[in-house]
Amino acid sequence: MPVMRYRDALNEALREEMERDERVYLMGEDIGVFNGAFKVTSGLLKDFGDKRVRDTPISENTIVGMGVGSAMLGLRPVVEIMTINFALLALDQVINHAATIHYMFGGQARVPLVIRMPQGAGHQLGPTHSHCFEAMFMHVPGLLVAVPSTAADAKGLLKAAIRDDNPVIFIEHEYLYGQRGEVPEGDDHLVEFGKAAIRREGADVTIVGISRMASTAEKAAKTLSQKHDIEAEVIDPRTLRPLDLDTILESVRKTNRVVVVEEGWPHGGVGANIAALIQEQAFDYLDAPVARVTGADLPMPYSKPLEQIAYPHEPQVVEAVLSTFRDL
Amino acid sequence: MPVMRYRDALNEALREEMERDERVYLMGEDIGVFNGAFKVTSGLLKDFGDKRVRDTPISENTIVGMGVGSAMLGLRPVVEIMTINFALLALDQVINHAATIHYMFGGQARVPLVIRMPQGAGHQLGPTHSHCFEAMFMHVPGLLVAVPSTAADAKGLLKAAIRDDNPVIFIEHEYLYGQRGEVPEGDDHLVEFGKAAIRREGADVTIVGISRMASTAEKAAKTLSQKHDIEAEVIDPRTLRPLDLDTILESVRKTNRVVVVEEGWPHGGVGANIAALIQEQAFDYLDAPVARVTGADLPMPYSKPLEQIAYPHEPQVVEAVLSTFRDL
Amino acid sequence: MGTEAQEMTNQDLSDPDVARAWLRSMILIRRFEERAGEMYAKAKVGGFLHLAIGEEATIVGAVQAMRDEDYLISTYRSHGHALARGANPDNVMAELFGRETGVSKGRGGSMHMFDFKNRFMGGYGIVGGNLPLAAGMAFASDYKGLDEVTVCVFGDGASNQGTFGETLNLAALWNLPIVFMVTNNQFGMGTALARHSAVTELHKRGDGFGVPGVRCDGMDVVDTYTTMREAIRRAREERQPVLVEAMTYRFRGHSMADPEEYRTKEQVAEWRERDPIVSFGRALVEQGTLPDGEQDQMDQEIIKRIDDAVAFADRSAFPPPESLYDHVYVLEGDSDSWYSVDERSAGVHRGEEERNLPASARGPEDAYRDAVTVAEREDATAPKPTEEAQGAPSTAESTEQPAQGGNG
Amino acid sequence: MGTEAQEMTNQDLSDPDVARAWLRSMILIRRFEERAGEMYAKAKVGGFLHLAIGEEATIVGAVQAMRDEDYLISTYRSHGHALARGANPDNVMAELFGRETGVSKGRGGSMHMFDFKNRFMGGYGIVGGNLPLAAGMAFASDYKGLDEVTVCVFGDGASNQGTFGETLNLAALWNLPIVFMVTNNQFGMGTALARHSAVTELHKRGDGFGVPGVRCDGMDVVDTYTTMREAIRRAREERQPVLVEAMTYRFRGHSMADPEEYRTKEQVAEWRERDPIVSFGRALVEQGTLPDGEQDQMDQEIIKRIDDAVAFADRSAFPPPESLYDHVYVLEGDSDSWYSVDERSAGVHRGEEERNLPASARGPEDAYRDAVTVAEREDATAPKPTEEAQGAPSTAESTEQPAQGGNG
Ligand SMILES: Cc1ncc(C[n+]2csc(CCOP(=O)(O)OP(=O)(O)O)c2C)c(N)n1
Ligand SMILES: Cc1ncc(C[n+]2csc(CCOP(=O)(O)OP(=O)(O)O)c2C)c(N)n1
Ligand SMILES: [Mg+2]
Ligand SMILES: [Mg+2]
Repeated sequence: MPVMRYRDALNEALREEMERDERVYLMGEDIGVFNGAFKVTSGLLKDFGDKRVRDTPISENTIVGMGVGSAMLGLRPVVEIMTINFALLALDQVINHAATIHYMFGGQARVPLVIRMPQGAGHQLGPTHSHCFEAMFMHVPGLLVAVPSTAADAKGLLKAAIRDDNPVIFIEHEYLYGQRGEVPEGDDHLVEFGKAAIRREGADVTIVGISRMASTAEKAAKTLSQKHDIEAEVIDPRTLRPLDLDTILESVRKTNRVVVVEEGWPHGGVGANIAALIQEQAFDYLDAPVARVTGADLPMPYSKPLEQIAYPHEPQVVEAVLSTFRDL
Repeated sequence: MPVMRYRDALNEALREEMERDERVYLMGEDIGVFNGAFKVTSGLLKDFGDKRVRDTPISENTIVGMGVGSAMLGLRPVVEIMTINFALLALDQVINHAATIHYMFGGQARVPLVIRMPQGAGHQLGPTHSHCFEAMFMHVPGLLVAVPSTAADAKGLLKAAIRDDNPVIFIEHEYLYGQRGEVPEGDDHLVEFGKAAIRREGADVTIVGISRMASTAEKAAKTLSQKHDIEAEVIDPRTLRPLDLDTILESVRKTNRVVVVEEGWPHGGVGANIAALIQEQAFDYLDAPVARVTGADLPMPYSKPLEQIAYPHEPQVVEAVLSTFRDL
Repeated sequence: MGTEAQEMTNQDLSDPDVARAWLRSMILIRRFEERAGEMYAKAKVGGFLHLAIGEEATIVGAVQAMRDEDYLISTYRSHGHALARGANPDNVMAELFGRETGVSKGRGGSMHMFDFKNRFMGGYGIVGGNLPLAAGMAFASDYKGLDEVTVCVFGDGASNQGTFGETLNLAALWNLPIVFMVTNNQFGMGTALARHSAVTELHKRGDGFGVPGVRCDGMDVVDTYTTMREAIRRAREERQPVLVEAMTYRFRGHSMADPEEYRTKEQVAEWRERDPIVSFGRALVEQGTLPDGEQDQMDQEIIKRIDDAVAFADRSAFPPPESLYDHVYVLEGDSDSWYSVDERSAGVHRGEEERNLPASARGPEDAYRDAVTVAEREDATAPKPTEEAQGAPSTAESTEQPAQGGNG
Repeated sequence: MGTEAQEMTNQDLSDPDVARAWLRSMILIRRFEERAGEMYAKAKVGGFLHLAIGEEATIVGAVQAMRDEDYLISTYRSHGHALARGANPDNVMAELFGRETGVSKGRGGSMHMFDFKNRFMGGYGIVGGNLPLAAGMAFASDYKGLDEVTVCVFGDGASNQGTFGETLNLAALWNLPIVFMVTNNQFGMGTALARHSAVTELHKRGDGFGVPGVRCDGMDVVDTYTTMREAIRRAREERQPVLVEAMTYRFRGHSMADPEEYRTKEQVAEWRERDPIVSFGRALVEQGTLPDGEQDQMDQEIIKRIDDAVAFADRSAFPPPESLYDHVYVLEGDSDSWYSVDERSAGVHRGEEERNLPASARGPEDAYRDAVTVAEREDATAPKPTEEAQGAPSTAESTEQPAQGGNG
């Protein structure tokens, strides 16, 4: 399989879907002439022209709303919000409009809209530019939420998102853009929403990793195997709505221990949600409480050493896994 | 103790704090001449004048931002967002500014701002006007979040919120405005943030009720006692940040069973968060999974009968409590 | 294109059929709104109810200037817009009643009407929220190379929302075929124009964003029509978005529970003198287009038509409980993962399985049955309450209703 | 009040001390920015780094027109604003280095400078986010009956944000003492003015909201000063908010990793011809206000001053790990409930207890120590890299950095 960067896999997905379907167009700040703040849309303006690749003013709420309106009339917009941090300005259009319209009008209108945006800490972007908001979007019925962690999933999920008739929040990760991975060849590589990936099999403990933390979880699993003789099963849910709870539960019924790792804030986070569901549905299988490893519960500091301790790394995941064995 | 409506208790709190402190001013849509969409600010324009009671244009993001800016210079603004549904438009100012500024500038600036707004379903206001967003605000470090469910708490918490030096999200409930309750006399009735109220003592099961659901939980507890011989302890956390987890845990260690009741959406809700924390901290005390009763996971339908089954009522709470006894 | 466009929307008012259609459309809105108010007082209609009484000329003038293939989008005050575009009064009333036969299947209610067939692209509850949607629709027409125009209606209060500047700029920048129509009824709820806008000539607000503005008399259906026709023409032919400010007034409160302390009885009376239906009817008679008396007859017919709509709504069924999760998602594949998680009670399940569950597993539905019983207790076709009662509907004011005094 | 106001901000440029102060302020910004860029190339500075090189006259002209008690608020491109208001270069540089001695204690970084003492009310990372804050500050001054004015600086791109229209309307409606200063450097990132704004004369954008506009030459510190002085006077004395559009240009990329494909080398060269420091210095010599050669000497002094700032920053400590949760909340009472919940690892605890926990209980701090080690590896006062290297800093372009190509 060809190896490519996460960023390039996304670019390929956009390219293929634009070729496949005239109704697909891109809209966002600096996605055209500038080739995208993170270069995901690189070259697309040149190849598809400015009818289909639209640079916009800095007006997040309106460009998302325009995406919704044009989707209602049958287009398939892919809106880029430069980073997830600016999506707060568009939340009214996302929640009260995109997520709601299909239901509110009794199924008459559809909103086949994709909102792409990267998130994540680690580059010293400080308190306003380092958010992870997957929990906030996952909370909202009517939305689909994807959190791809590999190049293959980035491509396959984005293609599936563009073909889906529901509004999709497509959350990329700034750290992952430069990461390489194998991507199946051909333009029919789709990843179905609601199918978790088992990144690694193991019988001793289940680690669920969200977004970038899926790869952190994999690293931790290797260390656990090498140093602690613990075989972890690593699950990447890939989408948070729909959520492949069944795959998670199946694993937990086998391992009886679970750690959820996420980069976002703990109160009301993805980990809390998965923990609640697991203990509801597999209470008798749990040998230890569902453990969480999350980002620190604070605005992200700029200073490098502080930032480094404010989001999870491999050692924290290892430690959390070990803690699930401790009290036996 | 005098009995008054929740709405009037809030009005009294505003009045007293405005009398007490010149720096307190009110700002919001139709809070003055119109006396407030829900009449909470009734009479205040007349009594305090238009310097301190400011009707604003319909510009949610800006009025919240102005609240932040003026708080940074020492005023103590109380901003009313007409209903929580419109707060999405202001989320950037709430999260990237109000919640962040104290931290981001290393403690040099403070944001003693209160944002008041009612939430809730039940009045057929349909998909855009029936939200419960406490989980969304609770997620954000830097904010305090209050969810008063009685007239006394409404008054005491609002007064405490206005005196607090942190930004406070003060979530009222549309249904509760007309409810009456006893309120301690005098202008020194304060309710400390982070102190849960035990609404009813009981040894068999703990029910945690959020916002209006605290009263639904109390009703359920009576039924449980009368019809099922189950004595429930009902806890109203009153504030979700800070969260009085200790009181909840103490109760759970006694009862070994717990149900969390909320009106909002389930994925990433308050119940999920509390469930995750309880099983983390009191795993060995649980005789059954932490159960949740939540609002339906959908945009709120307008049609009365549909709306009625889309948010929790007493029978659902009773049933959930019974389910925690079932598998023994 | 120019001439064709003019042909299609140039209407000759000396033609009695044309005059009749306009008048009928305005009266239909008026009578519908009045009856909706009555049904609200009877608690057949819930939620907020925003009536457009007094603003009929802005609606009919705009709609008559549009082609069938154009799109209209409005606010929470939009029963009239739906009707003027051709929605069936039965289904509009049924929506207010929360029935499955409603234009939005009972899910949307008064604030969220929709009729795709007639290209009425919806009423929206969030002030200023429909401007970006409208620009998106105009963009879609443009993208497809179609000749359609989108007309976006919003209030004076909405022009203070951030979306106003953002959307106007984008529309002008991208030459979108869109007309922004601000229905300046001079109040945003209880806040008078001069208390919410530094510049009260709202049509001047677009200049800085490249959207020229023009004002019309929104109490005069002909002036509104003429102004809108030209604006729509410019949007369609010159790809120049236009801002039309229609000066008007709402004769009733903002929504049903409104003590109207923010304006004087005299001001209301003054504007009622300029009733758009009365003055248009009078003009038609004076011009000899319509015979005296025809308006009354039309009125009677319309009242009967609305009686039928009420009866239709009243006998329509509520959406069944198992349909609760319909239309949250477009579910086409066979994904068996969890889209919605239902935690309404003990016995968690996937929301999208609601329809397939036995009633017992769906959890208790007492609340559903109770609501239906209450709704059926009173026959909506029984004698109507008095006009006074509607001004201060008993449900919201005189009983200890939770949302008492609620407005929005 | 009028005369006093004029006295306090009227500066006589034929006075060599005044001329020297202005020139020094501009050079200080220039040299600071250049050095900041170098430090970024050395990875002493992280995150995004937006330099104001070329825009110094807009900063100094504005600040010189302000009184000490006035407030200034800016964007993520605000090192210069902090310096011009009097912030100590040591602490500004230390902020870039992420040190405890930084103006925001290392928590904010380049985009989030703050200096309350000098009434520099912050740089803000969200485009358009500072306008409402500024209006709130002006409101506070007004509320307290004080004579202060707030100057709010933002970019041409920011004028497309919803907050622009919302805030201008409110400022005019409430007669707030505020000056909106749009630094029109003709690009929002890589998007040229005419590609993001339908009306490119941005000073005309305020008219529709009751805020008159005026344009000045932002490459000319005297013109900027004169225009701002009058705008500030109107805001202070007439309670009339004003929109000032300063025409300028940034000589460097938007932030450090910017290939600048959206503009031509010729355009950049043309504007560099109008360098605000060169032209102001030349004018002073020509007018005989400053002797030839004094500017060079000043420059050397300033370069030395900045060497010191770098040295200061480099020897300052990073915020200690136990301070992680400081300033999330103002904690004054003795509430022992959970404000923040720390789930960074096994062993949950309250965030606000971080300081009191033994290091072992706080969880592993390897990542902290590693970062400090890396930072200390290279001495920032060692010889500087070449100018070329800064244009395309190696950290962002040539290595496989995660945020490669990242911009915002
Ligand atoms: C974003 C938002 N803020 C507040 C409200 C509450 N609200 C509903 S209608 C209204 C007044 C709107 O006035 P205007 O735009 O003039 O329209 P009109 O009601 O006069 O037709 C307000 C404040 C809302 N629905 N949405
Ligand atoms: C709300 C928001 N959207 C997007 C961005 C990313 N971004 C940072 S600076 C910038 C360009 C701003 O241009 P302008 O306002 O002209 O200021 P300049 O950078 O030219 O000084 C953009 C799009 C942001 N920080 N905030
Ligand atoms: Mg109005
Ligand atoms: Mg710019």
